[in-house]
Amino acid sequence: MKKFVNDPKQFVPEMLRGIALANPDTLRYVPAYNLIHRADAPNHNKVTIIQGSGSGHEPAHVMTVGRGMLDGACPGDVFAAPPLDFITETVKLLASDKGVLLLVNNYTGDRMAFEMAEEVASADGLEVRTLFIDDDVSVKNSTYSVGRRGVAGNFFVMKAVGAAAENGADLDELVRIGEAVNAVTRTMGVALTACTPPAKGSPLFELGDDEIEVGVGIHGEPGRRRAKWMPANDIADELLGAILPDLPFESGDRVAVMVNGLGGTPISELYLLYGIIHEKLADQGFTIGRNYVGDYCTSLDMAGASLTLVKLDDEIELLLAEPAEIAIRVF
Amino acid sequence: MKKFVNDPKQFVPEMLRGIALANPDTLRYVPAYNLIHRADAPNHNKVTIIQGSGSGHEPAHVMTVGRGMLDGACPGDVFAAPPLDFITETVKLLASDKGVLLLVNNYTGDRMAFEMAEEVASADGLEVRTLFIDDDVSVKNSTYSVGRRGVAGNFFVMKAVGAAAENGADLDELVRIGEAVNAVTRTMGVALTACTPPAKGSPLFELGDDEIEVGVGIHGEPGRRRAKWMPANDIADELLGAILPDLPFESGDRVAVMVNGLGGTPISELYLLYGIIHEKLADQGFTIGRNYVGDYCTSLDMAGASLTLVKLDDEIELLLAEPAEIAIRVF
Amino acid sequence: MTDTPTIDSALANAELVVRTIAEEAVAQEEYFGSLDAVVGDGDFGYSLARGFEFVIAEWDNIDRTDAGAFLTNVAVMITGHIGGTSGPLWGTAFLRAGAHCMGRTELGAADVVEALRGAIEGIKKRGKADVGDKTLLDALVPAVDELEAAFAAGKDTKAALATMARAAREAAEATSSLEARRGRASYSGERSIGSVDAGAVGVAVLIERVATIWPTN
Amino acid sequence: MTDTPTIDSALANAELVVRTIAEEAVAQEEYFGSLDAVVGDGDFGYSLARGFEFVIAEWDNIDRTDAGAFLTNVAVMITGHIGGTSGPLWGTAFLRAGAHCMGRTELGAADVVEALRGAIEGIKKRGKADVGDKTLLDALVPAVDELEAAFAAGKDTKAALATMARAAREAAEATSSLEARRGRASYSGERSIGSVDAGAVGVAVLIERVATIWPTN
Ligand SMILES: Nc1ncnc2c1ncn2[C@@H]1O[C@H](COP(=O)(O)OP(=O)(O)O)[C@@H](O)[C@H]1O
Ligand SMILES: Nc1ncnc2c1ncn2[C@@H]1O[C@H](COP(=O)(O)OP(=O)(O)O)[C@@H](O)[C@H]1O
Ligand SMILES: [Mg+2]
Ligand SMILES: [Mg+2]
Ligand SMILES: [Mg+2]
Ligand SMILES: [Mg+2]
Repeated sequence: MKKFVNDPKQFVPEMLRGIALANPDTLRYVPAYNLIHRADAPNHNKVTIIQGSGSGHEPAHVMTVGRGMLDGACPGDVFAAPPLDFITETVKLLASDKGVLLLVNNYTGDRMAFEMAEEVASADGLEVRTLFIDDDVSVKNSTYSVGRRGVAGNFFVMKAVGAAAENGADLDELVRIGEAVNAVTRTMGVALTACTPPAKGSPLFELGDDEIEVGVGIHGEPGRRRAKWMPANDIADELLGAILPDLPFESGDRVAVMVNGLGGTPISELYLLYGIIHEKLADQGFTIGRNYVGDYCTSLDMAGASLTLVKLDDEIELLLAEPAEIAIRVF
Repeated sequence: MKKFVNDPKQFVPEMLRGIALANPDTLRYVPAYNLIHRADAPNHNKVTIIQGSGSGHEPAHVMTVGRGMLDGACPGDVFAAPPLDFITETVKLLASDKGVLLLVNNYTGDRMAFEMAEEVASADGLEVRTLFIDDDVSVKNSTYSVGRRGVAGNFFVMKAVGAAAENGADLDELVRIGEAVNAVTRTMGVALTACTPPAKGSPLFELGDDEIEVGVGIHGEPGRRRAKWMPANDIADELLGAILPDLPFESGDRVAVMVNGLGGTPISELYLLYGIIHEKLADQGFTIGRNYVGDYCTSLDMAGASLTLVKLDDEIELLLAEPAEIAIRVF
Repeated sequence: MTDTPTIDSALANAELVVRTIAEEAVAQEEYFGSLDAVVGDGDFGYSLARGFEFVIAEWDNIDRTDAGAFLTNVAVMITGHIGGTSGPLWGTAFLRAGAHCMGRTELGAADVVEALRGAIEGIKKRGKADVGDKTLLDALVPAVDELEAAFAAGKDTKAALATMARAAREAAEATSSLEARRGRASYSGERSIGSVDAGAVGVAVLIERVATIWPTN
Repeated sequence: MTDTPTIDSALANAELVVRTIAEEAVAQEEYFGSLDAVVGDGDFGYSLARGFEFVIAEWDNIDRTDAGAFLTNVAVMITGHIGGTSGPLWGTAFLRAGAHCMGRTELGAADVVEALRGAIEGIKKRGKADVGDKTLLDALVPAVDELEAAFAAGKDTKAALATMARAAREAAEATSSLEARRGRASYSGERSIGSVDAGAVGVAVLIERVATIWPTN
């Protein structure tokens, strides 16, 4: 394994320290709970929004804390939901008078931990609601009763509720908005290589030199099928072929499009893929209202990408267009 | 080779098409000259700033076109300076009444092409100046008379002259500022893996499973030495050990710090590395005025990172803090 | 039930079991991780080891009012320091077992079985899972069944644990033929068939270890 | 100089040489690329192939006023379509050679040598390089020296070209012992010793091809 890492057990804390040191004015770091939060949280004029999940998906979610996005993120170790305590302590520390919204990607471990945390916090008299995100079309709801996975589409839920909270929306309203966004968001990914968790030190799965995994999960979970490598045009067809009929998206729809890198793929390839997808969508009568190209929700160093489509209505589009400021910045 | 690519020969044009399609309001694309330019260029109230270089370093430079940065970028093929015609046509199309500043990383091919272009454009009566950037400390000026390479430090020159041009500075002033920034900017990189050019289809050089290349160039050129993999702390020491004595940077200096990903390294590792470097610099009495963590100047899919330090004075720091808008955006 | 063997000193035995499990979980970190990597995400060993490492580090500070308080305190440490799916599941299991032992200084065989049944119920509820879903329940449930049967057949604790361990191992190996319906492995669908469940094997290894170190007589 | 052989029809010969070089450069794309990958960036073959592909595609539209105009037009195509270091260098070479042939319909041996010397001077100036820097000059200069000597010794064009090709090949192979002082390979410093220069071998291969296809008599 060749990574920038010291002791693999300190991978997450050392990364969090880096984020904190890079953003002294806007962020605070509480090492005891892997917590990164806004320097001005809790803000009692807005609902507090917290995301927890395993680490290894950066910039999600520890780098998406900031004005118009999250108030705090409490990640677990790489690919592991945070321990219960991390969540309950985070909720206690950041709870606002307007309540707390927990954003959780739909995985067994995360569901359990956050359901327990909501119980604990409610018992403490805090107003807490939890929103589960499940945008991954590669896992069929019918077949596996654990339900769909939450992947890069998470960004859109965060952005929309983050903007609405900044504008003063109350907890019920945020839950409504978050559910509405989740309901029109669909994602599927493809892996060109496996990822290597620091503590494991070797690739999580085997992928031949000419193989790709279609429908891969962001923890290296297998997808729909193992396939031979194919040109970007054909990969675009695979992804669109899975996503479009799922909602379904229909010709004439206005959509937001995200081509998300999984960590090891350079942005040049993401834009190449975006260009193909944009043209295919335009050819099928879609209007692209907003686009996103880059790394939003990664799987450590996995080479690959996911495609997310969001069916836009005026409310969602306006919320996505609101300003926001997070650790990830260019200038 | 597993990449998102169709015909490798069309890698650059298809990527440029993606950039253009993703930014219909702000950018224009001229396929005949691999040209990406601001929709509002030429703007005769400001000097036109153009960067040319090989492709494969994205977001540099085709994705850094926009307000406060470049007016246009005309890249060559992967790792190859643009052909003369691309440059001369770009200059003709974008020339403003206030003149044209060409930003060029210091490589033989780029130097020659841009020197020829400046001759041609001057003969056509255009006011053109060329600025060569050479921030890479891994190559010693004394030993190799081709001089130092221009790498990620390029960003700071672009940002500073981009901001100054937006504020109305004339061509002489921009040259002065660009040279001043280049003079206080130092970079060194380290590769964890080799990169794979699409047209070659296999890694550009061999790097053992436990080896790294210290001082690597952004085209996969060898660096100072091949070393065994080492923990992030030791890599930070190597990079600082090469950079600090070179200017030299001195305790008490105020600096901008960039930890730049080379394309295949996830942002989690970059922040981990940033945290280490930040603390080491603080321990040695430096003040960090601005920091940059992410992919700024890549080498295709190479895993690795470079560290850039810029010695700040008030003028440079103010210019870096000016607003700018480019294709690479989060929201 | 005077013919069933009695475990003396509930606290001491709880300590022995927890300490054994904790040390074994730390020792098997890599092995458990490799099991989870086949169709999971490879962190099962890591998660368990980090949690039980903490239990060992805090060993002297654990509440020793009685076996129930001891197990409850361990449960809190586990939920506080194990992430992923295992934190809530294992924490719930220890919490439920602790509840059954609260205020007791001696535990009969029936008490032990009841405490373990409580743990199982907790896991089932928390994980919305049952036997056959290819989880640790597929090792734990048959193991507890066999323990109960062994006690009923008059075996002493050491012998009963040995029977339990054999049952756990056999059942864990048998998960190989199951298709995962819960946890991360379930995303693999049919591809999960052919490899054992990491959690089930983990449970078997830990029970085996307890059976091995249990003092004779 | 009535004793030196005369090449008839300057334009026809220029066409033959350019066409041969162009086709060979396209055919050798991968090989030239692999040479450049050892201590360079692997794109020498790609760059040359793309440029000469364009020359072939536009073949019928090239200015055929005379050999000079023809070579100048090719030079413009090359600088317009070859990127990297090779575009400016090869473009300059063809431009200088073209300048020496402007307005001529026949070229004597001395003219050919002079045109090639012009190309060499252009490359030296453009690349700020000289013999010994481990570049294509290390094959081209000795090759032209030998061509001149062969003409002087009374050899006919076919034989002179064969001599030239042998010299180019030998000199190209000898670049292996040099340390690169120009171009991307120079960053490798001492590590560039032990492998041949891509540009030098490229020049040798192209001259060999011209020597091979040159008609006897
Ligand atoms: N819903 C569930 N109910 C019971 N046990 C489960 C459930 N999901 C997973 N498990 C068990 O947990 C093990 C995986 O644990 P761990 O690796 O910590 O979880 P994660 O999937 O979060 O990485 C599985 O091998 C299985 O035995
Ligand atoms: N300054 C120079 N002068 C003359 N020839 C040079 C110079 N630099 C490089 N070369 C030649 O060009 C070849 C490399 O060409 P190419 O791969 O197109 O360049 P780049 O380094 O831009 O990728 C080298 O093998 C060498 O023969
Ligand atoms: Mg996990
Ligand atoms: Mg090149
Ligand atoms: Mg796991
Ligand atoms: Mg090259």
